[in-house]
Amino acid sequence: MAETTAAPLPLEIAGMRKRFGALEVLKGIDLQARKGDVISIIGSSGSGKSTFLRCINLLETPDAGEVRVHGELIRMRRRAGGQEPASAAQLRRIRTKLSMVFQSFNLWSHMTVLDNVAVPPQQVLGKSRAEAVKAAEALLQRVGMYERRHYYPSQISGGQQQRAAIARALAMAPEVMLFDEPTSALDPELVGEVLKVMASLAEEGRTMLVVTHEMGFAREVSSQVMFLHQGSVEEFGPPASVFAAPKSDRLKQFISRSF
Amino acid sequence: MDPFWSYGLMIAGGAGWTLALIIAVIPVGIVLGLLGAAAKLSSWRLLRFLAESYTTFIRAMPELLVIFLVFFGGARAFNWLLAGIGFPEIQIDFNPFVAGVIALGVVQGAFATEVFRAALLAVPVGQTEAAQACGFTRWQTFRFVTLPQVWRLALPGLGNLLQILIKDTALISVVGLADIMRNAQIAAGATKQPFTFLLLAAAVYLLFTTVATAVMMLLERRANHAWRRA
Amino acid sequence: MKKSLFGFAAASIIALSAAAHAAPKEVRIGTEAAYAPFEFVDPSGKIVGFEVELGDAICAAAELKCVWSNVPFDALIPQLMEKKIDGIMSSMSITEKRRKSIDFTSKYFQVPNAFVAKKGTAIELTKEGLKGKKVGVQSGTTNADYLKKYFDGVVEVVRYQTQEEVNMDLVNGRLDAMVVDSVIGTEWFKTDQGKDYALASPMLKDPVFGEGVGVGLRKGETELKAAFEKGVSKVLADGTAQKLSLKWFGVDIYK
Amino acid sequence: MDFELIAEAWPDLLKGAGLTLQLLILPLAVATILSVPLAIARSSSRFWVRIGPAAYTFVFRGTPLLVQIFLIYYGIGQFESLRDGFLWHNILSNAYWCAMIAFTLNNLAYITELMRGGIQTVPQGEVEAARAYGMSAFQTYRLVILPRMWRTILPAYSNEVVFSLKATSLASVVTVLDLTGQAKVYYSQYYEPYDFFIAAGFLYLVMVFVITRILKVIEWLLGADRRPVKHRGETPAAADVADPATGPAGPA
Repeated sequence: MAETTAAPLPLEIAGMRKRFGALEVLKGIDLQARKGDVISIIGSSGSGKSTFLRCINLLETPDAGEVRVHGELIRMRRRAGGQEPASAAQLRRIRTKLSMVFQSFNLWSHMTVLDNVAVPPQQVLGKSRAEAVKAAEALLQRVGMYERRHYYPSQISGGQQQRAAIARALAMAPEVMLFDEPTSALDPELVGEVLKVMASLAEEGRTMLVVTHEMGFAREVSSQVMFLHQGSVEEFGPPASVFAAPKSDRLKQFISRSF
Repeated sequence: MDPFWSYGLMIAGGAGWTLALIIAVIPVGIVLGLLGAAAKLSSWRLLRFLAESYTTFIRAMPELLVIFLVFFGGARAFNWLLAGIGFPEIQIDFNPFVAGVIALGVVQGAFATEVFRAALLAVPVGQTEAAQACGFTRWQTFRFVTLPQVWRLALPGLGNLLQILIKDTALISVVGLADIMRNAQIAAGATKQPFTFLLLAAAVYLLFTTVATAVMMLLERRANHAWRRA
Repeated sequence: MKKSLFGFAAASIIALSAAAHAAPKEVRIGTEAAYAPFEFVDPSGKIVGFEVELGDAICAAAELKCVWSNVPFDALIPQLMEKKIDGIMSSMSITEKRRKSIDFTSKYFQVPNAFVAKKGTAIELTKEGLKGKKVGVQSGTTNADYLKKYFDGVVEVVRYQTQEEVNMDLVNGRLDAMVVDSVIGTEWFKTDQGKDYALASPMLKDPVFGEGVGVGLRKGETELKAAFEKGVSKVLADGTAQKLSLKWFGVDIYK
Repeated sequence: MDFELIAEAWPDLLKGAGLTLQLLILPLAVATILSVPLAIARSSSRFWVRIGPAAYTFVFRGTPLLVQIFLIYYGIGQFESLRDGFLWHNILSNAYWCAMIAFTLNNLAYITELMRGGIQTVPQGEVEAARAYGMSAFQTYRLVILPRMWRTILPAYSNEVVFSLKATSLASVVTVLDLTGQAKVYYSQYYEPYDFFIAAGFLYLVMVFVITRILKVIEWLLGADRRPVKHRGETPAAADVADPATGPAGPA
C-alpha cells in the first residue's frame, strides 16, 4: 500500500483525530488514495466513518491530522481548544477538488436540477453561464436526468435527486469524490439506480471515497475496503481479502450481520 | 417637588390607565375572536359572510382610523341603534376609555378570530371522533377535548396580539385618555424636555411588553405540560 | 349559547358606561387642557387655569355642580352634540359657523388674536408678505379658519393637535410663525421657552374670529342656558372676572 | 352619509393616499435592504455581533410606534446643538422626513426579526453543501441562504407590509397630511364623523387589496419549487429520452 510514486497522490490523510466532548470519535486515521482508487469505508454506526469523511473537507474541523490533496497540505493554525483552517481561500480552492455527495442529497431546493449542477462551476470556478449550462446538461445526460433538468428537487424522487447531486459533484471536475452514505436515505427500490451510476463512475477511473452500508457495492466495485471500529482502522485491504478472509473477530461479526 | 419627579409620577399614574385599558380590552377581544371563529367555521353562509367582512375590513383599517370612528362617531351610531331596537333611554357615554375599549376590542377581535380559527382547524379530527365514540355530547366534546387544545394552539398567536394591544393603547392618547403617552406629551410640552419624558414613556411601555412576554411564556409552558416529556 | 354570550357582552358594555347618567344636576364641562394659562394640567394631573377658575365661579353663581373633563379641542363640539359633555368652556369663540351646530351663552371674555414669531420679525398681512411661510395653528380653531379664508394656498398651514405642540415646533424652528390668542402669546413670552418670541402683527380683526368666548351648549337646552347666562353676567358684574384676570395675567383683559 | 361632502373632500383624500403610499414604500424599501445585514448579524453565533441588533429589535418592537415618532419629531428638539445643524435644517425640520425615519427604523426592527427566523429555517444540509462546493460565506448567503429565506418569509412579509401601511396613519399625529390626516382636517371642519373616516377607510381597503394581490403574485412566482410539476410544454429531444434507470449504462 505504501508505494511511492513520482506524481503526488490525489488524497493523503495522516493521523486524523477528532473528539466531541469526552468522546473520541477518530483516534488517528491514515489513508492514502491513489488515482482511480475506489475506497469503501465500512463499519457499524458510531464507528466514526461519516465523521472521518466530513473531516476530510473540513465540514468538521479535525483536532489533529494532515490532509493533502494532490500533494497540497490544507494549512491549519492553532486556536483556543483546537485548530482552524489558516486560509479560507485555500480551503475553498481545495474543497472544489473534493466534491461531496451527501446522504440527504442537500440539493438546493429553490434551484432547478440544472441550476444545482450549473451554478457551482459558474460561481465558484468562474465559468461562463453558457459553458456551465452546457457542461451541466452533458452531466445530467450522463446520470440520466437530462429530461428532468427543469424540475425542482421537491418534484422528483430521492433516487433522481441523488443522481442529480452526483452530477453536481461531477461538475466541479473533482480530484476525489466523497460519498457520505449516498443510498441510506433512499427507498430500497431506488438504491439500485444510484449504485449503478456510482459503479459507472468507478469504471471510468474516478477516485472515490464511499462511506456505505451497501456490502454488495463495497465487495464488487471498490478497489480497497477500510473497516472502521470505534474510531480506528481495524482492517484495510482489497475487498477480496477483507471480505473473504477477515482477520479480526469484529469484522467477522460485522460481515455476518451485514449479509 | 422637582418637575422631573412630579411629571415622572404623572406618567406613572398614566400607566394605571394604560393597564386598565389592556385588562378591559382582552376579554372583549377574546369573546369577539371566539364568536368570529365560530361564525367563520359555521355551516350558515350568512354568518360566514358577516365574519369574513368583519375581519377583512377591520384588518385593513388603520387602528387610528378605527379609534376616530368609534370616538367621534360611536355614540351617535350606538344611540341610533339602541333607539332602533327600543331602548331610547339608554345613553352610552363614549369617553376616551370606553371608546378605546370598543375600538381596540374590535381590532383585537378581528385578529383573534384568525388565531382561533387556525387553532380550531389544527385540532385533529380524530380527537373529536374519539370523544364522540366515548359518548360525549357535542358540548362535552368542545369543553373537555377541543377547547383545552385550542387554548394551547392559540396561545402563541394570542401572545402576539397582546404585544400589539399594549402598543396600540398609546393611540388612545390621541383622543385624550390620560394614559402614559398623553401624560408624557403633557410633561414634554410643559417642561421643554420632550426627549427625556418621551424616553421615560418608552421605557414604561418596554417594561409592559417585556412583562407580557414573560407571562405568555409562563402560560405557554403550563399549557404545554401534557406535551412535554416528564 | 352564542346568543346569550352576545347578550352578556352587550349588557356588560352598557353597564360599563351608562352609569354616569343618573345624577342630572351635575354638569360635565369639556375643556382642552393644553392651553396654558387658560386651562392646563398641572403636574398632579388636575385641570387648572384662568378659565377653569372663572368657569367654577360661573357655575357657582349659576348654582350648578360642574365637573371638568379634558377633551381634544376638535372633539369638543361633537362630544357636546353626542351628550358626552354638557357644556364647553375652552376659549371657544362664538362664531357663525359653530352656531350652526351648537348654542352659546353671551361672552365671558374676548381676546384678540395675532401672529407670533421670533422677536424682531414683523409680519406683513398681505399675500406677498406671507408667501411660502409655514404657519402653525391648533386644529379646529378660528385661527385655522382665518388662515384658510385669507391665505389659502399662500401660506403652508400646519395643524397641530394642541397649542403646546405649536409652541414646541415654533421653538424647534419648524414654523415661521403661529396664529394664536394674544394672551396665550404674551403669557408664553414670559416662560423660558417663549422668551425669544413676540407678537409679530397687529391684532387681527375679522368676523371669523367671532364675538368672544362663551359657554358652548347644546341647542334647545333653555333651562341650562338660562342658568349659565345668569352665572356669566354675575361674575362679570361683581368683579370676579377682573380679579381672576389680574391674578392670572397681571392685566385686566376686560378693559 | 353625505356624498356631497365626500365629493368635496375626495381630491384631498386622494392626495393624502398618495402621501400614504410614499410613507409606505420608501421606508419599507430602505428597511428591507438594511435588514439583510442586520438579520445576518442577528443570527450570528458570536455574542458581540448579535447583541447590538438584538437590543435594537427588542427596543423598537417593544415600544409603540407613536412614542418613536414623537421622540424623533418633538424629542430631538430638546437638543439645541442639533437644532443648528445641517441635519436639522434639511431633514429633521420636516415632519414628512421625520415620519419617514420613524417608519424606517420601526420596519427595520420587525423585518430583521422576520429575516432572522427565515435564515434559521434554511436546512443546514443545503448550507453545508454550499460550503462543501467551495462557496465563500458571501456566495453562500447570496445563492443559497437568502433566496431560501425570501421564499419562507414572504407570507409573513406581506402581513408586515399591511401592518406598515396601516401604521403610516400615525404620521397624521405629527402634522403630516396623509390619508388619515386629510380625513381628520375635514372632520374638524364639518364634524361629520362617518363620511370622511369611512371614505378614508375605503381607500385604505383598496390599497391593502391591491398590495396583497401584488405580493401574492410574487409569492406565486417564487413558489415554483414547491408546486407539483405541471407539464412544462417542452418536448425533450429524442436523444434525451434515455430511460433514466438504464441511461448511464454501466456494469452493476
